[in-house]
Amino acid sequence: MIPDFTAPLIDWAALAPLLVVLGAGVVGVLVEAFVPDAVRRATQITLALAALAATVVLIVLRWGLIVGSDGAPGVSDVLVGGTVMVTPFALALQGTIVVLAFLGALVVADRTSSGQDAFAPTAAAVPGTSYEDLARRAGLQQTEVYPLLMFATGGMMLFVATDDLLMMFVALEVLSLPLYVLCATARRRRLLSQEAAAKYFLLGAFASALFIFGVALIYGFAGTVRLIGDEDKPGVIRRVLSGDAPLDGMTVLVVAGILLVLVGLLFKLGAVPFHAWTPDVYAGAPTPITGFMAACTKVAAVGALVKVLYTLVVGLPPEVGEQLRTVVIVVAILTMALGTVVGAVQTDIKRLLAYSSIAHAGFLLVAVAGINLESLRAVLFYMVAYGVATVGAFGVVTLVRERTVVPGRADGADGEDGVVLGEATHLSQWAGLGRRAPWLTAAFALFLLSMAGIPLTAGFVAKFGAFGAAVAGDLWWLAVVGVLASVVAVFFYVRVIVLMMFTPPAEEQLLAGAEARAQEAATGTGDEAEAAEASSGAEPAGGGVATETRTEVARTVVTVVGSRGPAAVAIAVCAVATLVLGVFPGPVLELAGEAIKFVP
Amino acid sequence: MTNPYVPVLVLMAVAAVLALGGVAASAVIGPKRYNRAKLDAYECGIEPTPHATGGGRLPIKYYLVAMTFIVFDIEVVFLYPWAVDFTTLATFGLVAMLGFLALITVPFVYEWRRGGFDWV
Amino acid sequence: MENVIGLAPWLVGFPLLGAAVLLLGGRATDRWGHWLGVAASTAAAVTGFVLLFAMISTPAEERVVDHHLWTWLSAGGLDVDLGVRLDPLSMTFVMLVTFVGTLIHVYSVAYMAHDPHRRRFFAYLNLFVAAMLTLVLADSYLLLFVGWEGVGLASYLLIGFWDHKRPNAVAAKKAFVMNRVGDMGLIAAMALIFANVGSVQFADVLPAAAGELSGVGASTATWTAVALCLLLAACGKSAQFPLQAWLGDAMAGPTPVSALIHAATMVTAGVYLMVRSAPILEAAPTAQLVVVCVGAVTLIFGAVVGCAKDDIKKALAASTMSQIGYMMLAAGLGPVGYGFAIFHLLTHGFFKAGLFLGAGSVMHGMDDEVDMRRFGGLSRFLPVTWITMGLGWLAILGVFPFSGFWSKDGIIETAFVPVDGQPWRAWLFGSVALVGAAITAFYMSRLFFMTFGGQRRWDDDHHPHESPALMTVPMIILAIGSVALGGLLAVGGTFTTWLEPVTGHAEHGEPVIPFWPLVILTHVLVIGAALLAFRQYAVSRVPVTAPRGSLLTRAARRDLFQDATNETLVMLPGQVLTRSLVYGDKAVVDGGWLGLGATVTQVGEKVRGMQNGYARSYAAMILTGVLVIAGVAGIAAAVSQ
Amino acid sequence: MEITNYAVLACILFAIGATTVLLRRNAIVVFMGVELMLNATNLAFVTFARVHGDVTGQVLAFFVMVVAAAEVVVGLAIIVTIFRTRRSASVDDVNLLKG
Repeated sequence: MIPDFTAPLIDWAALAPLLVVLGAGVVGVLVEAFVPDAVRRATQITLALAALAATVVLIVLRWGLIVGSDGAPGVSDVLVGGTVMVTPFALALQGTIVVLAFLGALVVADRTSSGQDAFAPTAAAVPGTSYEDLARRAGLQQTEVYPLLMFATGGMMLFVATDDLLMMFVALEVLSLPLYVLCATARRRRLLSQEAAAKYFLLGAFASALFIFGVALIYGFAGTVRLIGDEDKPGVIRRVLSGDAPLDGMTVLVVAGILLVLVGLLFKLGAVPFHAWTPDVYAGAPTPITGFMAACTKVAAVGALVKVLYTLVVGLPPEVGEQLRTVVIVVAILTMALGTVVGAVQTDIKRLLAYSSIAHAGFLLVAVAGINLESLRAVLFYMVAYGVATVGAFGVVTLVRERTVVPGRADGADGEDGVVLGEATHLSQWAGLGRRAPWLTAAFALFLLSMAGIPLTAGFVAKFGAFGAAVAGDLWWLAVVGVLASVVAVFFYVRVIVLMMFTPPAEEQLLAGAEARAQEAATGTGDEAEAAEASSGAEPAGGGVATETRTEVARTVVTVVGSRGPAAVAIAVCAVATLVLGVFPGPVLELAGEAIKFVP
Repeated sequence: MTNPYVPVLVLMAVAAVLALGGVAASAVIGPKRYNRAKLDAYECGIEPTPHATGGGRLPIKYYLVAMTFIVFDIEVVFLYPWAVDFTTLATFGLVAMLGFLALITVPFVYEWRRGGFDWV
Repeated sequence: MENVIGLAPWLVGFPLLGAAVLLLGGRATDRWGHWLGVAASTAAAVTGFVLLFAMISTPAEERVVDHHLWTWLSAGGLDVDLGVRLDPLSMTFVMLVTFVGTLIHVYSVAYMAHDPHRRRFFAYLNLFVAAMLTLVLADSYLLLFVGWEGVGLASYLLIGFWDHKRPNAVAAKKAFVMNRVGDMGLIAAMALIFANVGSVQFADVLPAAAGELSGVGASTATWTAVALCLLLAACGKSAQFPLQAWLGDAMAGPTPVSALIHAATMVTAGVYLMVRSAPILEAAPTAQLVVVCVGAVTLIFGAVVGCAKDDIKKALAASTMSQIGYMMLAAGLGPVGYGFAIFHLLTHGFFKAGLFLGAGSVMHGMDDEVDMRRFGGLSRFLPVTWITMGLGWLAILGVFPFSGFWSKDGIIETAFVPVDGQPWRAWLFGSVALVGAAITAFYMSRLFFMTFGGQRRWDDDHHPHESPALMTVPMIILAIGSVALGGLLAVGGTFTTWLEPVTGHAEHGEPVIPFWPLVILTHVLVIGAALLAFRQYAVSRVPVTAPRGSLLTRAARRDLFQDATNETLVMLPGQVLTRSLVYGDKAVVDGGWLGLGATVTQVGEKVRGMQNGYARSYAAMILTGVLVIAGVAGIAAAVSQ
Repeated sequence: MEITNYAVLACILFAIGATTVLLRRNAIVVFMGVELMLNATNLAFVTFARVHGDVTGQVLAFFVMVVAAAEVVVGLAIIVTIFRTRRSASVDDVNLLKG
């Protein structure tokens, strides 16, 4: 059936970064199988971090080769017969993903001074059962997290480095499936975590089904799923232009296909109206995973999106390009508006950051809508700036916790007693954090300022570049809309900063927070509610449970747990990067400029 | 006898005879001593869940088995086309497939070590 | 020059590092923090000297060096480069800021010895030095603006340093707000410049204004607008009419701050801005005239106010205002004036800082008493302060051969030179400068005699005593500067020649009154005014409570009604406007400014309802989204056809 | 039989799958809807492969099948976990996160 088969040439050296990460995932699974419990966690962490670090090195080496060579013979960016295409741009995206994944993994690895990581001892156990208790007491650990992280990272790296829509689909699944699982593994607030996973999974599967159907339509039209292709096997754009697509003339087929593919990408990016999963999943997932997901997935999604769009809009007939561009503009405006407006009324820090990420997706789309080399560059820088701020911000969130107060010390004094519970995510609990943990608060404020785009932070340079890209694409009015949205966005970031730094954590504040939490608990959000729920025979928490919970909640105070090192390192690196990129963005901008030299 | 489809027809006939014959034979000559356990729904040897939710639909536990099944089922999807074109794909195909099988083994090993196959 | 230019960023780096360590180090640095502050400032001063010697040993035409540091932003058509411009002008400022700054740091070690927040004070001082050096070293208006805001911030923090006292906090806020008004001018100027020249680098803008670049440039009207915006900025920062009201209140800050920021350096930044932007001014003669007028008005204004103030620091503040008026006047006179403007700025920096430190020393000895009516006869108790302030007094009077003579007489003389053959301008501004000198002599002598001369007027619970050496040594050094610096730099026109690479060479025209008669006339007026003050405040008794005084005195005491004017002209209409808006049409306000947050919140709450938690409705949203974008694409296709 | 009928059938199946996702409450049935969408895609791939006379489409279908299987594994695991906690597989019951 295959008349003449020639084995594709495989440039193993060029594939090395990808293989190291995925290989580390495979080895991680074997580690799970064979390494004894006592050293398993240490082994997994070492393996994961070493693999990511090695990948960074490999990417840097490869960068020198393909950017420095100026297209020297023997150095090709088309690998495995075109299935993988590591252009400088893709390589830059990969590098960003891996570096952010490294920082994210550091946060994941931190057990904090409470001695527990963010993951359930056995995620499969039913919350509140004796089996779960047993697992907790036995000190079981869910170290599968690390191989899953590796697979997700590998999937993201492949996602941005392929010209082949099918491979993109496979990569999409390789990156998504581990994330679905990771979302379900939170140690506390298990119900929320599971819910997040279920929603993410169902919607993600739905979106990827739309994506692959789009691929099917494109295949039906063009007879290929490669976008650019090469001389022997021309891709979609070549076939459309040369008019030798099998179903030439049925343009509606290819446009519908491309739109569906875009939907899949916009879903991952969290753009309105495909954003609905974002707040729920970000809020429910274990916080370190949220940080990883928010940063790395977004890089992968927007990287793939900008690549596909740029290729198509430049390659296809102008009227098709104009249609696609209009779609992106409309989505960008919707996304910015919804992200900032709904973000402004959030009362939960994780949801707030989630809406912030939606808003950022909008700003990114402003850059993308420019559809020029400037937008590729702007997107690269924006992702670095946004990524470090996001990983850092969620890293800070992991350290702000609730703690039970031992009866008799209900004054909420800063005693070291009491059990550290989950994260104190309600905004009212963050009031006056500045006094309790000045450094942490300063770092968090810095990340928020960067997200708000205040000068001398990375976010400012990033937004500047993004809007500049839109202007370069003759979309100055879109840039104006973007600036307006940024102004509104500043409002909700500053609100949090003011809350942390200038609002005293007064007693009434504490009570108000407890009240709010009790309210939430009545609807079952808190882990206390969860405990209550599990004990009261798995009935969804009703009024009776709520009163019970109220007394319980009132006896918790907010505490800041110390990092065991990794998370602190990650937060510090992110903070320094945010500042340095704000003051000396030159080198990174230059790198980004080199990444777009050979398009795309 | 040169028609290539004749062996296929023969094969199908044999299969049909065996399948139908087996059922028929057991119905005719098998002993008919029923008890409660035998009248219950056959659920892979596991005790049936008393209250099936959703009005007699399958209890969700069985999806667990389904998951394990699928892991091993899916490799065939790739093995089959490879087998068809084994000769053309030559060494490259062989090596690639060996790699694929090695990877498939990894989750198998994981599941085995983690007690995934400790049915009883 | 080229081999040491790399040191220039360290001028900013040292104090910035000092400020960072002191602010971030927290209480751990309390014990030695002030010495770190001194060290940082000294390091900057030493660096400044190295650069100065390098510059002196370079031929004059190679003394303007632009040193590119890094490209901050490069996006679209805008490249924002950050770099340092080192030339005789910025060098002068560097030396003034670091040298006087270091002296004042040393002085503050003793002055603030009993303040629990001394470390914070030094952190702010270091921050100020760093920002001020950024301002003067900047090679673009943008970076200058960064420094401009930085000194504003430091000034705000230091005026309100003792912010537990309400008036201090109010004064800080007042200074901040008035400075913001000026900053608007700078921002507007930058926007105009960028729109017309396409760059905010001095290296691009100034030649364009001078008409040396073909193809780039703007009309005279544009340059006039730019120059007036810059003037607004300068007025805000340098307390010139009509934005002068904050300076008097700014005296609420610790005295070393008044000496460094509100006398010697920051308030002169406006003059720096004018001289730096000289080609722009020259391209806009109308604006130049406005600058001169502003200078002249402020000069007289400050002098009159100074005559009536009984608060020693406020009197000095009024004097500062008036002296800066001289500088502005000179800066507006064109190339002949620049040299004298900067020269007077330099000498003024020395003698005014010395006078302020002396005032601080008096306050130190008098338990923070500032009312001069309660001083008197202090010369016996504070001999060093008396002598150093006396030398400063002679300098500011402009008596030969003290520093002030060389610079101020230069300005008066230049003011008498007709511009564009218009003798009325020469007569007008010359006379103003001359009268100003006489009033200056009066109020400064009044200050001096009320403090040191006459009878003691303080209670027995005051025990005046001389300050420690840490305070007197800086005062002595500044006094030496007040005596000798002017003559040293003026002989043979050393200083004006030194500035020529920046300001260009200008031939001095013939003043309408010849040189020697003018000098003699000035001295006669000055000495006469001083004698008048002597008779009134040293010989006759000075009442402890101020007499009601004439209308003018009363007006001058109230700063010639500047606050009242501001309140009537700006604050009141603003308040009426806002109130009428609030009461008259609440909806407008709700919908507009104040309502922005509320509106966002309301809309947010509504839209939030879409996020109902049901996965199926999310899926429906996705599917709807697919249809929507398909519709959008369809419409786009239909429109394009 | 006209080849386009297959394409139309694929679209119909896809639509049925999408509708299932929107209308059914049971998480497993919702998921079956997604599977139906994927299989409709497979049908489309194979149909177009036939139209183009090209085996690529069939290969693509294989890949989609594998991915679908992997999705089944992960999806069912998640749904089973939730079921065991809540004794309900209704997607409308997982509704704590909202706003």
